[in-house]
Amino acid sequence: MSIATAFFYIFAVVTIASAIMVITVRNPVHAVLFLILAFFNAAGLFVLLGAEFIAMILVIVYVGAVAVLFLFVVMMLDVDFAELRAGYAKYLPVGGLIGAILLAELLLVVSAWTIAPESALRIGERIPGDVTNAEAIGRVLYTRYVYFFELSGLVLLVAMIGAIVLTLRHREGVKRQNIGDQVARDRTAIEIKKVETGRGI
Amino acid sequence: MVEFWNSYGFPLTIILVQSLGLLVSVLLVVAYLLLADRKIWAAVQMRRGPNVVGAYGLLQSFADLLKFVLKEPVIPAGADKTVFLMAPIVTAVLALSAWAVIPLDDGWVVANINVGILYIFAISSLGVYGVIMGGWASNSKYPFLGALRSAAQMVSYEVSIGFVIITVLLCAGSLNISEIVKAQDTAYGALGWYWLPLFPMFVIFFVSALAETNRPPFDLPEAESELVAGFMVEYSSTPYLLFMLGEYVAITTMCALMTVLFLGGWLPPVNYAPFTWVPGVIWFLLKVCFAFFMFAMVKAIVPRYRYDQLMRLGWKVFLPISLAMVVIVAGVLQIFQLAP
Amino acid sequence: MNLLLADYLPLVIFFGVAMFIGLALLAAPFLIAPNHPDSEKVSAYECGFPAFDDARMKFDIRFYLVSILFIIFDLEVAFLFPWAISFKEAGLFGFWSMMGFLGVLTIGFVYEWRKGALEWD
Amino acid sequence: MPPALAIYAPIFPEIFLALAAMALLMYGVFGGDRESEVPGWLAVLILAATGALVLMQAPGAVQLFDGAVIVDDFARFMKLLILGGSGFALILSFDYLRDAKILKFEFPVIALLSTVGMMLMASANNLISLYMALELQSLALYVLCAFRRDSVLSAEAGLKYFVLGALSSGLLLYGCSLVYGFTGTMSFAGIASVLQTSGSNIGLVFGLVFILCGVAFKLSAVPFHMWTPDVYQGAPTPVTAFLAAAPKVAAFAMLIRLVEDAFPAVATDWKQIVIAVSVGSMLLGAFAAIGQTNIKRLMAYSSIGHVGYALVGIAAGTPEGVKGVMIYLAIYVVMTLGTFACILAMRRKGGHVEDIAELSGLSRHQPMLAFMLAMLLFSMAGIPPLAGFFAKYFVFTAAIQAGLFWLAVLGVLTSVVSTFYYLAIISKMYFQEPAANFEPMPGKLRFVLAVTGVITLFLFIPINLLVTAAEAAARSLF
Repeated sequence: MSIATAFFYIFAVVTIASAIMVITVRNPVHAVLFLILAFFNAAGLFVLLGAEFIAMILVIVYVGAVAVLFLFVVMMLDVDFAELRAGYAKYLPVGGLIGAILLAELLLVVSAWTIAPESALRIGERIPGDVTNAEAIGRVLYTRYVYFFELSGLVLLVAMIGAIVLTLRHREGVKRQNIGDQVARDRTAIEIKKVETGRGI
Repeated sequence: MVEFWNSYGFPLTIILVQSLGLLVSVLLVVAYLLLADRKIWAAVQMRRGPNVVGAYGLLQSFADLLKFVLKEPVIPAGADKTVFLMAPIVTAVLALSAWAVIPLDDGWVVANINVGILYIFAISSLGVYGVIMGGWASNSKYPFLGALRSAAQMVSYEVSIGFVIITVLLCAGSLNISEIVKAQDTAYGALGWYWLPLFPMFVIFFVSALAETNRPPFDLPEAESELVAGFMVEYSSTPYLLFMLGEYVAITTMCALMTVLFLGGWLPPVNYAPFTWVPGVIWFLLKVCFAFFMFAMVKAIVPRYRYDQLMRLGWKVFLPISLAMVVIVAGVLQIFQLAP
Repeated sequence: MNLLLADYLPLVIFFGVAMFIGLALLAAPFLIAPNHPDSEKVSAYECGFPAFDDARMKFDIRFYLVSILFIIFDLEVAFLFPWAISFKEAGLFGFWSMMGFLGVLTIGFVYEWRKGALEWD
Repeated sequence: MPPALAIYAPIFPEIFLALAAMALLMYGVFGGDRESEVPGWLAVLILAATGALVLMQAPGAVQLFDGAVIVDDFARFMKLLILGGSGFALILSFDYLRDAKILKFEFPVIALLSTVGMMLMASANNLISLYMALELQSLALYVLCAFRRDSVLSAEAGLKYFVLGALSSGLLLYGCSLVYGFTGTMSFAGIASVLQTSGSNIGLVFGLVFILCGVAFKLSAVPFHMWTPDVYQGAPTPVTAFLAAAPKVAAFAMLIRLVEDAFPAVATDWKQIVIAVSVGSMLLGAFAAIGQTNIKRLMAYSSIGHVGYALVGIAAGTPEGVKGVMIYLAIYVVMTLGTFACILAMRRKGGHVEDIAELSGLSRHQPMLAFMLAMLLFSMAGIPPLAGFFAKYFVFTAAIQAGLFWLAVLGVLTSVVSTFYYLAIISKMYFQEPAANFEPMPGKLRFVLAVTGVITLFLFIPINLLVTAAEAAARSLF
């Protein structure tokens, strides 16, 4: 077994184990921390696939940004955990059944899975040998796939507007600092004294 | 067996030795930078600073280390013990692991990965976790407030750091840190490094690095006049030491990053002898020390920001300027066909 | 083992060594330092008072807003990385498509600014 | 570089709409943040202009962006419907928003961006463009549902819609990845040709199932309808109207193109699923609506039922079926908007009311409103010669032609059942003691009600126009 294979199994097992922990631990903060662990291992799996750029972006965006927001939210929640657990027990049979069905289906799929033999040939753009995959992405994302790129810009715009519309509230009666006014103040308002080193005033 | 040794054991041992060597030297450098920080601060305030342990206080940091190790570790009763102890580890280990991709000289790098700069960006964006975890796990008010402040602050300046890195990448054309340094190797020596053509970004990077590492004047997460010691209130002994260590290693990393991105890494400032005789690692070290000196002077000179001013600076000054600079740099490169 | 992974192995080892140093430092005082906790020592610090109420409280929604905006801008930066390094290959078309993208997000940014979402009060 | 840009002419309407939405955002934010109807009316104008741009395009199919987007007669037909639905829903919104003190310029901006997403859904010719357009549309709709953020119900509606919508997007994406894994391509044409040569496979079928599950969520078809009543009830009423009209059209457009262009080779597989979903939706729409007391909830169940009827046309899988669905959707949009104009007119001093009992004796106070509402409800039930009859007629005949006789019969039977609860409302309006009178109906609602009412009543005269247009559009798919 090569080192890469060993790492694959380590990452895969830890990813799945921490994903299970995410939904089973009592404390939501711990759940988010396990989620972060899962992201990390997923990033490791991406590296093993050679997709180092995606791996790093996964860490930067999901761990560095999205999970911070999650943590913010759960840290400050006043949730009655006992009550949540009660619901958990109530829905366990139904949820478990659906989960079991999905798992069975997936097993069925995996066992009967054959990739169409010629499908590998059809993959549109291959990464040229001497180019890192970040650069390879750059070569197509902004030209050939410009439509998706611009569309994601629009999606981000909607997210921005939505976040502000739904969460922004202005407090009344707040006096804000106006830097421009301060800087533009008349020089006579203050007295500037040259203090020599070591003397004091 | 011999074959196994040749194909796996030997390279692994080399890497292990390299890693250990680099880590120990980073820690040693940090120990003296810490001393330098205190000395510079003291000098600005016309004090002597630490001068008792060893000649000129040279062994002060090691005495501190010993003392931390011998102190009683206190874990608050209401704390979430696992997370409480994990927080300092996360801070310190993340800060240290950034060094794996920083080249000290041409080829002197533990892991020469293609996406080195992204790796550093990722690691520095994770720095916020140690603070949040510590603040939350303490189950105490001051740490919690400190953690919140710190998270919002680090996150705000991260964006401008990202844009700054983008402008450098536009000029260098690679995500590999060694390549970025090599791209600055021109006939003009120090004038060809990116600090000059990208001077506004250099300034923004420097200030954002201060904010990102919670250094004064942006040390609001641990503003002692308001929050006692912020997220570190409940920490003692080596958990506290690890936080401090992590903070200083992160500062050193930022200095190293500044060196690599703007100050030409290991390159000599003048491309002629005798400058070219000096080993690159010395130049690298000198530049890091210079950057750190600036960090220390800012700490000594500038008063602390207020929180609203801090957020304003990040979102309303740095973000638009750095965004505009990305466009300008790209435009110039496009118009004059300068892209690498 | 392929070349790309060979670059990452040192990273993992480096991480392991750093972890070892950190854990060793963390464990040291628990082994050698005195350890006599008492109820005062392990209570939360609140300027000498016993803690009034739970330390974890609901907080200003502004903190959420900041982190949501951060996610959006972070994604924007993530889109810029491949563009920056393949600037030449993407050509004029790539340049303008990125300008379009940045334009859309700049409009969002202007909106935020004018709405006062960037003010901290 | 006009010549270079000219190749993008087929999606100029979408580009124009997106740019105009951004311009409107800037107008709103710089023109002072006060409550005003101006941005809303501008948005209506923009939608009309976009519609004109769509109409100006030459017939025929054009593919863009490496085949990610296709603009053909089918897409144009659906886009016009979407634009019309969005525009009239916006006209309905002003008075309600003013009463609820949420008359903000963001509302039309988000609605416009959502419309961009819907139009692109109708043009999606590739799994990624399908997904991204869908996300643009849905994200905007989540925000609109929670737009009245001081109301717990509205926030709950937004959250429910968001959580379930995200789940369905996940299912859809998972299905897409399975399909991509099997076929190695994202484009519809590519998938179709692979299936043509290498036949079906269990992995692909599961991918198809997951995709259809995701789409069924967006369509609110049984068994993925759970969110519909709560969201319809909780969302601000104009948002409900918006939600009930244009997004349904877009989701249908997307579904039709997906199954007809990408999966013709596995038609038996998806037809089974569509039939099952259709039967479930028709039955639930007919029976679950009976006990409802809230008119918005009732509309939710009614829309589930309508989705079921429209799916009958897709199940047929023939050009006639697609034509039927298109006619159905056109008429459905008109009827829904008309009915919501009536619902929005249910307004007293204390604010809007949503209880069906409040309609009692409406015919005494406002005979015209009562008559219109009665006609619209009759039309929904499918009573000839109202528009709703033709809608059902064309789908059911298509089903019979395709050999799905029993499905058509079931459709007729459930229509009869649904007539029951429509009639209950009508009898309340005409034969019960009057409740207190409503406020007079605002002019904008009158306008929408007049337009939709006239179409509903007199569509039988120019019905051939609609049929020819739908036929031509449907032909472009086959």
